[in-house]
Amino acid sequence: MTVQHLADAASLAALVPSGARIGVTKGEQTDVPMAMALELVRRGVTDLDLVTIPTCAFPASGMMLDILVGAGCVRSVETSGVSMSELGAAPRFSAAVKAGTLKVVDATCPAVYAALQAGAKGQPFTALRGLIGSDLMAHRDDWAVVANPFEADDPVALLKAINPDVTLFHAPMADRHGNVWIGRNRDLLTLAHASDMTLVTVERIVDGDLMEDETLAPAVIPNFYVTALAEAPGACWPQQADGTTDLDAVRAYMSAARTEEGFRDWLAAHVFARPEAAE
Amino acid sequence: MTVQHLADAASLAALVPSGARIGVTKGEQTDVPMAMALELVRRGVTDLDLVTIPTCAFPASGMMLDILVGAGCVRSVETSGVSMSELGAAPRFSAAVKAGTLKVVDATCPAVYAALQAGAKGQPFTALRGLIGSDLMAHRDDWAVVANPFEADDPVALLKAINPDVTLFHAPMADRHGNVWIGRNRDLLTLAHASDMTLVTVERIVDGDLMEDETLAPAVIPNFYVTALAEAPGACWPQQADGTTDLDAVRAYMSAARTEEGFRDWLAAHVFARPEAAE
Amino acid sequence: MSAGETDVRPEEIQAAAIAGLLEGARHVAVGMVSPIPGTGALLANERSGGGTRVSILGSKKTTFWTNGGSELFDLAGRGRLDAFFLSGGQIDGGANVNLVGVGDYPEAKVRWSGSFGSAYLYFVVPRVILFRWEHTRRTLVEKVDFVSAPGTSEPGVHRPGGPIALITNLCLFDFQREAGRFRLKSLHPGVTLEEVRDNTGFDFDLPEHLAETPTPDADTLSLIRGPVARRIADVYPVFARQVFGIEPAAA
Amino acid sequence: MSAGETDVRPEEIQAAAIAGLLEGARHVAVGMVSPIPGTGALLANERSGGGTRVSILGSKKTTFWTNGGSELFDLAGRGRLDAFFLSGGQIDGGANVNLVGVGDYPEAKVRWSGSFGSAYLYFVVPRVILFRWEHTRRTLVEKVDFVSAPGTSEPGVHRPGGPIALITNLCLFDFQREAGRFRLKSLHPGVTLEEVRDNTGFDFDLPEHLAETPTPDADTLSLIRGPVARRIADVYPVFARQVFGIEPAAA
Repeated sequence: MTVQHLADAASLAALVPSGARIGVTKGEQTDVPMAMALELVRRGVTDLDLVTIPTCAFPASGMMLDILVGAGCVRSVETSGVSMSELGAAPRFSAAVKAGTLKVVDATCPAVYAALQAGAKGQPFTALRGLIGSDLMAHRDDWAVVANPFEADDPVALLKAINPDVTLFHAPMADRHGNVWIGRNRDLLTLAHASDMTLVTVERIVDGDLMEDETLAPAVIPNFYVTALAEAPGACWPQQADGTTDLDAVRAYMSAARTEEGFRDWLAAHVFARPEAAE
Repeated sequence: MTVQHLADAASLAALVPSGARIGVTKGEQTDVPMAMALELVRRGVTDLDLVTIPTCAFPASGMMLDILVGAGCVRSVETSGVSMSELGAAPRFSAAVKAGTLKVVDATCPAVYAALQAGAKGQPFTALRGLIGSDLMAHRDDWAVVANPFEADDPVALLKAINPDVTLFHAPMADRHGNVWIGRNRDLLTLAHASDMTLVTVERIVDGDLMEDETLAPAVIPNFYVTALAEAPGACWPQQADGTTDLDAVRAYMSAARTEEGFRDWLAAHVFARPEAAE
Repeated sequence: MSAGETDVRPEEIQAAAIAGLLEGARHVAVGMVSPIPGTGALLANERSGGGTRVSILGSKKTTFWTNGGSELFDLAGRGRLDAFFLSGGQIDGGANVNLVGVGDYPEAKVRWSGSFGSAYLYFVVPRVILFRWEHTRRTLVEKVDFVSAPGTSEPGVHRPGGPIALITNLCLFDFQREAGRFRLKSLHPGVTLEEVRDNTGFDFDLPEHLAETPTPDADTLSLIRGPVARRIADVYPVFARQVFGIEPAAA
Repeated sequence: MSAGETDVRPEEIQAAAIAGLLEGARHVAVGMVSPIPGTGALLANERSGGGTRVSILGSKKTTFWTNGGSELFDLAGRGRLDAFFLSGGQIDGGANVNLVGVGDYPEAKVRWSGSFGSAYLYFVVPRVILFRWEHTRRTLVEKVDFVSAPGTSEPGVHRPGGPIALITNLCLFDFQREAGRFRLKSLHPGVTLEEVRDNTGFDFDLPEHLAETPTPDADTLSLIRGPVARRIADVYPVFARQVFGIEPAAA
């Protein structure tokens, strides 16, 4: 149960096997695990099943998902939304769906949250209002409608719990004991509870014990849930530590990734040619 | 939706009607709403249905529940445990159960949490492992066993959601906007989400906006969920702001409350005779 | 019509119409990249003296979650969200919304981003306001290719919420829940019924009296162009520059 | 037996037996007011060089929850709690546990505090260790009056967890899950089989070889009386004073 402190994102990503079910958050906060994702691309990992909590529809998260899909790492994506938000559609994702090479398991945000929360509790399924009569429900064999046992004539949807094999994210800080501070980004805690492995890059490692600081402790994922972490400032690029996103970098990616060739060129320049990629 | 800032615990307690379903936490942290509870006794409120989240088995919480039961305010208690912890059994509670004047709805801690979490999400019920074959299950018409629709031969318990009418607690601090800081006492947040009304005494009101402090905000119940609050230092007595409990006060209570007469004397001295009780 | 009102922009008319639909709401949430609904909601907030609380998703300043991304849905499930906005790549005459794509699912001729929270919020939020500025037969169709969220439900399905209106760049429709059909409520200034019919892929009902969508009065306009514009500029700077000609306050 | 071992206290023998049952466990939780299980768990922690994590409920120092009171149950549901301790006002021969009271429920001749987490943890924690120091026919009964948590479950019921042992002031029983019966494993020093039979309200099996519960060796005793005693004193000061004659470190 001891947290492994590893040297870098590559060492963390080395723990992710092909075929793993990977949980990632929506990227509204500064938590996109881009450095680890690019290492998965470098390693040529395949057959990943991505679960987005509940979307990847912010510029950096949409871009990360798009790169993994474009690079052939991904078998399926369970999601309630994929895009680069106001910048537009995710190009390699859209192309893969049209080409029929990517399985999309369409969901709706609260269903992903509810199923993940059930997973975090180790329960088999949970109940959620809504959904009934949607085509989402029609295409999900892990959702079902049952009769509410406490109310007459009240059909309710049940959702099978979500338990990713691995969760990947970036966080503001951790201590040397492996406790990770996440601020208001509570979804990261739920994901860590629900997942078998949790791999974290952090902006910085701080001295002391985060669990002993009464103002910080409430927003800590205790080391018990953290498999391994590495200090890797900027590992959330194109997100930046100040909370903004380098939108020019996202636009440049989107422009390149409009075509398969452009995407390959982008990978060559930004992933395979980067000096730190040398192994 | 605006938080009412009231003068004292009595003004808060005045908002609680007889017959209400009241949620209280287990009192492991410094959150026991004793001052409000004693005001309910003064007012002679009746027919309360208490739901303990998930127990009242710490000295101060057990004492509060015992007083409410002894004073005749309570119709039923849904709980997984009532006691004064290492100090012993709750005397008026035990007497009322033996006399058959109090309905106890026996529960188990994780079932209370799961049902409350479903209530906090506005869902009708949730699923929980365990329970099957216990006599708890046999006596609950708001628990049921159904077949897991995603797994053959897998009976699973469903629990009807818990939504208290009113939640009462004490907290370390609030700001003038009505945001309440709860530290690691996360159950209070779940309770506030699940309840229709949330009434809070706080140790102190601070300047500024707790939601704008990035280190404090993660542990804040936003004012949206707070019906009314009052600055009332010590309103958690016999808990004390430093996190300890005045065990001598609890022992004195327990000793008095061994008999109905002793309990009445205790009430006369500590509740009805207190100068601040004068209205 | 006063001189000042002749240069009222369509966005202002639409925002004012939206504010009208939000009267009395205690809490309104606005999805991301929805500047006109955001303007309408903030106008409702100003008019109500703060009584109508507005949460603009993705904006730290106007949201208050401390329990993760599920909190919006949780409070909606508790009946604590009175109004929400929903758009769609396709919307049909039964108010079914498609956010997934065109074609025979799972194959897609066009793939959109996904259903987001629609399949839940559409059931539990009492006033869901549909908006789709592009009013064409491509967007307002007879039958959607994929139902992200159904406009109506079978009897017995728990559904305190649902659509109340659809607003486009041409007109405002009411949604009649019992009938499961839209009824034209008002035409935006300068728009004809013919134009609406030509550009709508579904059949809809007509009201007894077909009105024009009101042009905001001077008080409303000064609210929109004053405090509302300044607040919207913090969230949607490009929109605020285009419509109101103002820049966000320095951060 | 060395001279030093002759004055070994029963609590030390019981704690050492408990530590033996915890070998290899990654995470052990101890309920409140359970000083001997706490001592055993901390001994397991010391012996494993920290590999066996111990959470003592109600003690800030040894628990790490940041997600409210449900976190213990949630991590147990996820298989992240390997061992837990459970006591009972009554325990019967089928390892059924009664924490509610004596009499025909809901009437009660004696009312205890309640079932706490038993009806769940008993199902999901692989090694549940039952303890009841008072070994009498009043506490160890043929059939409990109320099943807070059943010792065994019907086939098909999801049950990765359950009882593995029962320890009392007289002896240690194994629990045989398939048979649903206890088997005596060892008698504490000085206790006879007769004594156990006389004081047990249920029928139980005998092992091929009836052993004596081992008296801890010198190394174990020095762990118990050294680091374990100092840590237990922070949580159970009265117990530590009585058994080990030590006071908690100044806060």
